Amino acid sequence: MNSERDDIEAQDRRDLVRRGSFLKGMAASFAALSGGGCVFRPPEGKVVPLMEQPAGVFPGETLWYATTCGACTASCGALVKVRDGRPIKLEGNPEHPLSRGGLCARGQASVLDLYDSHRLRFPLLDGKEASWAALDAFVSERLNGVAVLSETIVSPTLRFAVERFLKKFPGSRLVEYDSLSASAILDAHARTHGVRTLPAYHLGKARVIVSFDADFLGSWISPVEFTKDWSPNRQPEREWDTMSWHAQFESRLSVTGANADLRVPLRPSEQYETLRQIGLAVASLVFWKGPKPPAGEPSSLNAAAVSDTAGQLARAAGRSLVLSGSPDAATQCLVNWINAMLGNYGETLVLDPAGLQKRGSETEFDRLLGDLEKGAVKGVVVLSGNPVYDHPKGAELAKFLDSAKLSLSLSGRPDETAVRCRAVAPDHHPLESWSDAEAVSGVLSLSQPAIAPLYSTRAAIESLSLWAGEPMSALDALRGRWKKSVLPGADFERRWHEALRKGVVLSDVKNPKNLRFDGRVLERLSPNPLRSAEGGFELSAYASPVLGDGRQANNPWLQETPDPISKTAWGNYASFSPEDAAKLGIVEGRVVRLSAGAASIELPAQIQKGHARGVVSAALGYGRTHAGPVAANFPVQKMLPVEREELSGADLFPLTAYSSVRVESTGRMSAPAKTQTYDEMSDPITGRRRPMVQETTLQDYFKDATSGRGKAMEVGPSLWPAHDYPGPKWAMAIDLNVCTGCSSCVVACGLENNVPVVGKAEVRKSRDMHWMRIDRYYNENGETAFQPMLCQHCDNAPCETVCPVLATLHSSEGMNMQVYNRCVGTRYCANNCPYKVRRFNWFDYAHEDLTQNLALNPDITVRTRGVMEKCSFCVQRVQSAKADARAENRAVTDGEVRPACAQSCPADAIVFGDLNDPKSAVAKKLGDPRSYAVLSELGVGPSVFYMTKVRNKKV
Amino acid sequence: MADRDFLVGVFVCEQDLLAATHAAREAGFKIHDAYTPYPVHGMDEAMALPKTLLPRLCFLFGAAGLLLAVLFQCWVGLIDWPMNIGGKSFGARPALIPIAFELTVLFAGLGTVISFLVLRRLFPGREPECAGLGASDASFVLAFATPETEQLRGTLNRLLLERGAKSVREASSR
Amino acid sequence: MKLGLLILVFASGPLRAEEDGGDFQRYAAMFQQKCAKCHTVGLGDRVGPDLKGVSKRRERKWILDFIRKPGDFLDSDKTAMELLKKFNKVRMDELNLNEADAAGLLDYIDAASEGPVGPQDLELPEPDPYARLSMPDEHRGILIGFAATAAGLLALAAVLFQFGFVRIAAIAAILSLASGYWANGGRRDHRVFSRQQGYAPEQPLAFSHAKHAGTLQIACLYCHYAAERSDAAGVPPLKVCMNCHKDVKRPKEDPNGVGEREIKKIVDAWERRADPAEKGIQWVRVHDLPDYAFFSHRVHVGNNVKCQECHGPVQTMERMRQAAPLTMGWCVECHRRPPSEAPAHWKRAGATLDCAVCHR
Amino acid sequence: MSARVSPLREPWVDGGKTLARITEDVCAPLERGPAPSWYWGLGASLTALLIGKIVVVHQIWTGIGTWGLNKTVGWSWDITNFVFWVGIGHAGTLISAILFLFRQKWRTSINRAAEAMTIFAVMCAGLFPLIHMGRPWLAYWVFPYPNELGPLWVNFRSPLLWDVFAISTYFIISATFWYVGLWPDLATVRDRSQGLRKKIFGVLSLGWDGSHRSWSRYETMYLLLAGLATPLVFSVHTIVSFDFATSVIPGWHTTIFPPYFVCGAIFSGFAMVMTLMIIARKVMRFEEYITLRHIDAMCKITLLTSMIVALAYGTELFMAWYSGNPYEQFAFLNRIYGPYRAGYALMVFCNVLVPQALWFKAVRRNPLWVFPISILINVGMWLERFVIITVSLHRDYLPSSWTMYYPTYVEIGTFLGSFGLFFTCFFLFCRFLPMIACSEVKAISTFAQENRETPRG
Repeated sequence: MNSERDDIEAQDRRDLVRRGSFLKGMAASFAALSGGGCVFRPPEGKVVPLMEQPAGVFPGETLWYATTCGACTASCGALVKVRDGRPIKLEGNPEHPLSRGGLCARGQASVLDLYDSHRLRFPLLDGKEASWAALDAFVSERLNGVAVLSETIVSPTLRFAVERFLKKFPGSRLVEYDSLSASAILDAHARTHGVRTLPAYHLGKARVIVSFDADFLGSWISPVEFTKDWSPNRQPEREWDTMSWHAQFESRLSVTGANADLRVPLRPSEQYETLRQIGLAVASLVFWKGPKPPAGEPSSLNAAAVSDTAGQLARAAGRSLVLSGSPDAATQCLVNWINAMLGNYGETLVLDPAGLQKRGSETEFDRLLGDLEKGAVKGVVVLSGNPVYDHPKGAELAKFLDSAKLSLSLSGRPDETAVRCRAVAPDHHPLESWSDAEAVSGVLSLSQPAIAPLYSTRAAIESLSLWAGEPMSALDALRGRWKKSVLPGADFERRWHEALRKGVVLSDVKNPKNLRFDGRVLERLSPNPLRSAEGGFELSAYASPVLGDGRQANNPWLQETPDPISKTAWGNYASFSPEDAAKLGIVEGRVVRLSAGAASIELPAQIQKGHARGVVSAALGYGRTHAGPVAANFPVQKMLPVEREELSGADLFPLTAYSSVRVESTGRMSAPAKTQTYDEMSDPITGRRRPMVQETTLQDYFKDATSGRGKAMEVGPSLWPAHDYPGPKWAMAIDLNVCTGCSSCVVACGLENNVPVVGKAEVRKSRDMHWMRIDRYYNENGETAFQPMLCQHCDNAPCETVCPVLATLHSSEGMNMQVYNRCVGTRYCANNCPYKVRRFNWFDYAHEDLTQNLALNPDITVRTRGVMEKCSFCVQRVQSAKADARAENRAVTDGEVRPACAQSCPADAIVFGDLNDPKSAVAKKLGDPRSYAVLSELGVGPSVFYMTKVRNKKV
Repeated sequence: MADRDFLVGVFVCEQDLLAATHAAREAGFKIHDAYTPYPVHGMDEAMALPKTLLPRLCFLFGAAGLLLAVLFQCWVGLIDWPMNIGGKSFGARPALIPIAFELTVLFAGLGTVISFLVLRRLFPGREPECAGLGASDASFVLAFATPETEQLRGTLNRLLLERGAKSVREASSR
Repeated sequence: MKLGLLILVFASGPLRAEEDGGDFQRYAAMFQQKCAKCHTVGLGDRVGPDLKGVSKRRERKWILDFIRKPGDFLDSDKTAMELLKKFNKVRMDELNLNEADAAGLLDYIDAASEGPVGPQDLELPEPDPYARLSMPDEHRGILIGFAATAAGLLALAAVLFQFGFVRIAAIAAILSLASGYWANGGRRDHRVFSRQQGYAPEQPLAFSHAKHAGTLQIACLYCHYAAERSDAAGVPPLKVCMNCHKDVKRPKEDPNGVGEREIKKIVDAWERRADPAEKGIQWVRVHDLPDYAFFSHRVHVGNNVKCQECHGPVQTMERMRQAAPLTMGWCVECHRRPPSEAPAHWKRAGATLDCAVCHR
Repeated sequence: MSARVSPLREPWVDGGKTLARITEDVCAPLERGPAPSWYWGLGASLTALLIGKIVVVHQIWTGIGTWGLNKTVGWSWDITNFVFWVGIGHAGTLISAILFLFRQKWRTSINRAAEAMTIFAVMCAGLFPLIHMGRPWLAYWVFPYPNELGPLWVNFRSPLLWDVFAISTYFIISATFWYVGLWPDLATVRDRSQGLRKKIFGVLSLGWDGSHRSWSRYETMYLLLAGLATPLVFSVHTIVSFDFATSVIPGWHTTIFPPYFVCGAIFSGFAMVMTLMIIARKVMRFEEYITLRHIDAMCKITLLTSMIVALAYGTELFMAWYSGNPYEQFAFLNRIYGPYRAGYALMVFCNVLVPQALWFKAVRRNPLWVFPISILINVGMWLERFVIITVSLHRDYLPSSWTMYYPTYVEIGTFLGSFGLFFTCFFLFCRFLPMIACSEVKAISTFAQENRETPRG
């Protein structure tokens, strides 16, 4: 049985149409769903009970299962919320030792990928629907001498299945690649430590972090884990020395750079030399006697920044960490050198147990292309990933896919690679399949299906073992392998179930290798030829924290979530420094052409503060041609059918083969879809700074814990006696020091609360619907601050007074309630909200995609057009926690209620609780001298408090 | 009104009308009414009309509106369903004023007009009295209940003609 | 999508296991859950024998052993086999009781045999707990306004044009039809006459709550078991019907054969359950709150609000009927009742009036 | 109506009309049928009304999203138009009521048309709060009627609810005032017509027969209504200004608003009356009734209110500076220097500078000058509301939410449609009802005054 709340209008007529077409169109998947425990409600108010209720399942009850997030190779632990047989939300699994309860925006949104109606619903042969039998027959004849091409396989069980498959077919081999490649780091370690592996980073131990273009809080390797590590060290209220120092040298302004204490814009070509200078300075400080690297291209370096950084590093030897995102192995060798000099290996980064998130090799990929050229490899099995799109040499691969004896994709979506393959054997969505993951050696997490497969898809493990002639189910393969290698010994069943419940198992790494740095390689380093061509710009292609490499490009929630830095949604853009923009004579929104070699793309320009000069940067993951209708565009009234108007952005991957590009202006304009159009903390006329974000330096903070609070205007006495809140009084505290701007909360909130997605055209009109938004400001020094902004649940809420029909009121627990069904839509409340957090339903927003609607939260009304909506402090969670507590005859405990934003935050920046309970975490936060309320001078009495941002710097 | 016969004098200006009215009343004729294109000042005294009730009624209606508005708002806010709206007190007094004022005016205004209609028995479909004599155009008409005797009729006729009546004739209320 | 929220049918208050009333309450609830579908205490034989004074008829140990392992006894014990024969060879379900529970249950049966303490005798709420709803229905108010306007217009028309009676009547008819159509139009939150209080549609299955909840005294929560754990009470899966009806193929008294015919529908549906063409029993929904109103059964059941307080005297209803208006005014009538006026059996009095409790 | 006018004063009606002639003149448009220009005017108004109707239907069908509003600017043209029309609606009742109380005789020629203008303007104004709702079909929820929701009443603290009461009271009282004034004239028309028109006017005139017993009470009632309507006029725009004054938004949250809005309303209302009268006296050939002296008198009031409005602008700026409140200061600087600065500049030009021309009698007495000035004043007053509403909203407290607002064709069409409605009503009024208060003009006519008895004694 399914309980579901829909449209507050609930117009029978529309329901009829909707349900009617739904029943027709979705009969197949529906049967699958009802098998999972659903009763459906046909039109005319019929109620059809199940034949038999599965054990332990109660209609309308929420169940949580531990699983692993499948959105990227970081493989964070996740809990999936299942309601009446439907997974409707993913949240971080607090028991997972790496992600520790955090989950990024992409992970949060991946539940929507499950219900993507653009997924493959059956196998394809030559582009046509085929039976599994026909497909298996076709594939089995052609398996000799093939290469299995895959992005890094993090599942040991799948890797085992691949190995068995390869053994069966001589001449076949596995090629791994990564769309967001870390190949250079692996290659560098192969040269300096003799083992081609990715280290496991322990940022939590690092007191000093120096990062070169490694966006570790945004999209680099395992951002959730790194944020969890990084954020506790950013709390100044601990002892004197515990706030870490973080320097970022980068070509563009990244989320990580925005949170750094020292940020230096740096062209990619300058990275080698800068690292060498820092290395030399460190070498002299730590008396390094070994070989030294040769000089690179001379560059104009910020000498103060170099010596400052080197000094900080040397002071924190063994407790520091240098990171680089450079694709150049020589540069990465310098990073290893500095880390080795500082004795960081074994402390803040470890090679054994190693990081297993990235194992791809660019060399191997090139060798595969060569072999295909020569005919040495006869066919390609694309196990996972979408190399035609997300590899710079995808176009070359595509040529071979067209002509190879066997080109087979196991993609669950008709993506760029799958459409070039002769056969497609669609894999399940991770939420439908049994699997496991080992992101760091020894940390094994399980994936379990939360729903029966919606379509006629088959697990990759099953396909591979079938073709290898040893058919077995994915569950059997998984259990078999776990029984043998993960949980050997007695009592397997109990431990298996325990592992399933927890979702993760830690196994010891046997005999860790003690790898030593070999400095001899330094002398042989050849600095890379990254120098920009004459008149050209260096290219910095990056993955944004919200869309990553673009595999989820058809996910409306990710498309609508703005980039944390540029605040632009629905598409990428080419960022320039203001100086370069002036030189080129371009303004924001001017379409520019970036070209190099044969590749050329057009993007609107974006002028970015803090961007390195001579560099153009743009996000990967956009401009997909075969991702689906959402990636193409998104009309406001309907999700389907969609007229293709324009691509949301352009594909940058082909350009990443080049380090520099030519930039020309086309003369056309294309307005970016921005959710925030004014960027500064100070106003443009008087230049006076507004005090919504209050910030200070660590030095000042220790002198005066309330420093940086600014001078708030005095609030006069109230005319009215305050209302008292005899029960709980809910409140929230947000720590600006650790909010990285990653936008995980934005997505979590949207999914929890059925917030509509409105599309590019509407976002352009400033009509984004986010209840929780992250404001990004630049201060007078050009530094960045993020400020999550949501309904402040003011005690003296200005919005409440003005509503003529009592559609917004104050609850007895201090929450500002919005009653959608009472709202007539005067928008007066939104006008009178000083924080502008209220959102109006300008249209009936798209709920036409019936599959997608399965992800709606049944505890929340779907709002119709013409009503106001806003953050409710996740009142449904408060309600259910209270009901649970009452059923168990106890009070609600502190921390039991966590709104979706607080739950999802990888930095634990958001604390929620009862202000009337002096022992609650939020009450303690309020007592902190750093706490302040935004616009408190208005006397509105917000229930949301912020903690002053403290920067670890001297001035 | 019942079908009644009148003796009417038609005048061309208010001066003559007033004079005739005074004279007729002094002569002891009972004036039924005067019909004029605009209100003629001095006619009240000439016809010895009593003071009207309307101002007092207007006040009463206004007071009723005020009371209703204040009591209803207080009852809703304090007794029927107190709600915390923007942190203000349940019975925040200044907020009562605008609506209390508006309802006072509304009740007083409508009450006065309705009272007037009732007092004068005006309603849609009412037949005007003494129509057709041009009282809505340019004539000033003085109407008497037709005297009982021929003699009195003659006296009145003469009196009116002497005071400048353009004509004197019989008319009916229908 | 709209796989519908299935609703609401009932919840029962006083029989919860977690009650403070101690063992007696616990076992009273257990009796309702496990035994009452086949047995009564003092109300005569049903599927199985009347248990009144059973421990006087048989040895306590025998009874305890029997109810813990009925299967074994029915195959071997002589007394048990006789009883089986007497009761139409309907075998007793395995109850999976532990020793303590079995003893507790028997104690309860003993106590219930003594006097009117069984759940059967629980007092029902006053017949019409919602009679206090005195405010006129909003839509009726609109209709009255509409009718008044129409009457005014008609009067005006009559005076103006001195219309004949027939024409006025025609206009009146058109106006009232229009207003009725308007007021009763498709919008669900505006419906006036449809599916409101008193709505009792014909169901595909002539299921009688009077029979099951009334005569047979089956606890509400036996079938609508989700009501105490979940917001939704749920319509019981067919399996729940089949718990009894796998054995009970016809009622004891079934003069017209209606009972047998209706039971057959369930059994047929159950037997064809693997067939995708079998659509199950398509109940017509009676209690249908608007989608923007969130009602939690578990909260109300947990607070000891009796099912009948909202659903009316279900145990007397041959066909299910919406007894209460289920309007917001009716809901808040209870919610704002001062604690002093709240029924004594509620655990907590003084419910919240926060909008967000129901609207979110 | 009052004591004899000093012979030094010029009469307010030219041409030495007799009473019968006045009746003839006033009823002429009803009886002889309209001039061709009337058809053109009505046609244009109906076209505008139709355009408005189409876009409003489209907007209600599709959603408020067809407007250019966004998350930051929740009100713009809709409420601007509302306040604009309410403001225009002020002059009518004001001319009628206040000038009546002050015994200003010149009101009689224009009060009927001005009251009609009030009613039509309030109708146009009322349209906007209705259609600006996200769900206008639920608009009846703003009234406190007994209902099945608890009953759930309304929020008596909301200025928008005060608006509901103020505007509806104002509409009802204004319409009553107008209708009451019409009775004698309706009777006049009734008595001159035959057939259907006689029937209709017979019903509408409620059987008015010019009885002095009625006149006597009628005058008392009219005086009472005038006395009630005068504070009502002030209250309405005061309450409209509360929409903004009671809010927390810088640029809205201002105690000066009530008098400022009332004066602005009178200012714009008189400008609109002048616009209409200058057209009407030409088209309906009422030059002898609506004389240059009438226009001159109205110009003087306009000039006065313009000065008050200018004072308010200055006070606002001073208070923003003097308050020391940075948000407040920025709000006003943003009006002057921000992206909508052209609107502010034009507003000051139209409302402060242009009316200065009215210091000159030659300008005041020349309709060719007064007409464009009155139009410019209305443009300026519309801009004033736009500046207050939109320009305050688009950049308020948190810079992250700052954004721009641009109107769409739907908003422009709706505004056009409101003019269509206004002028359609006005043209129909001119054609089918006596546009000049016939009985009142008779009372002040030269004929009446010359034949008035000096009080005896």
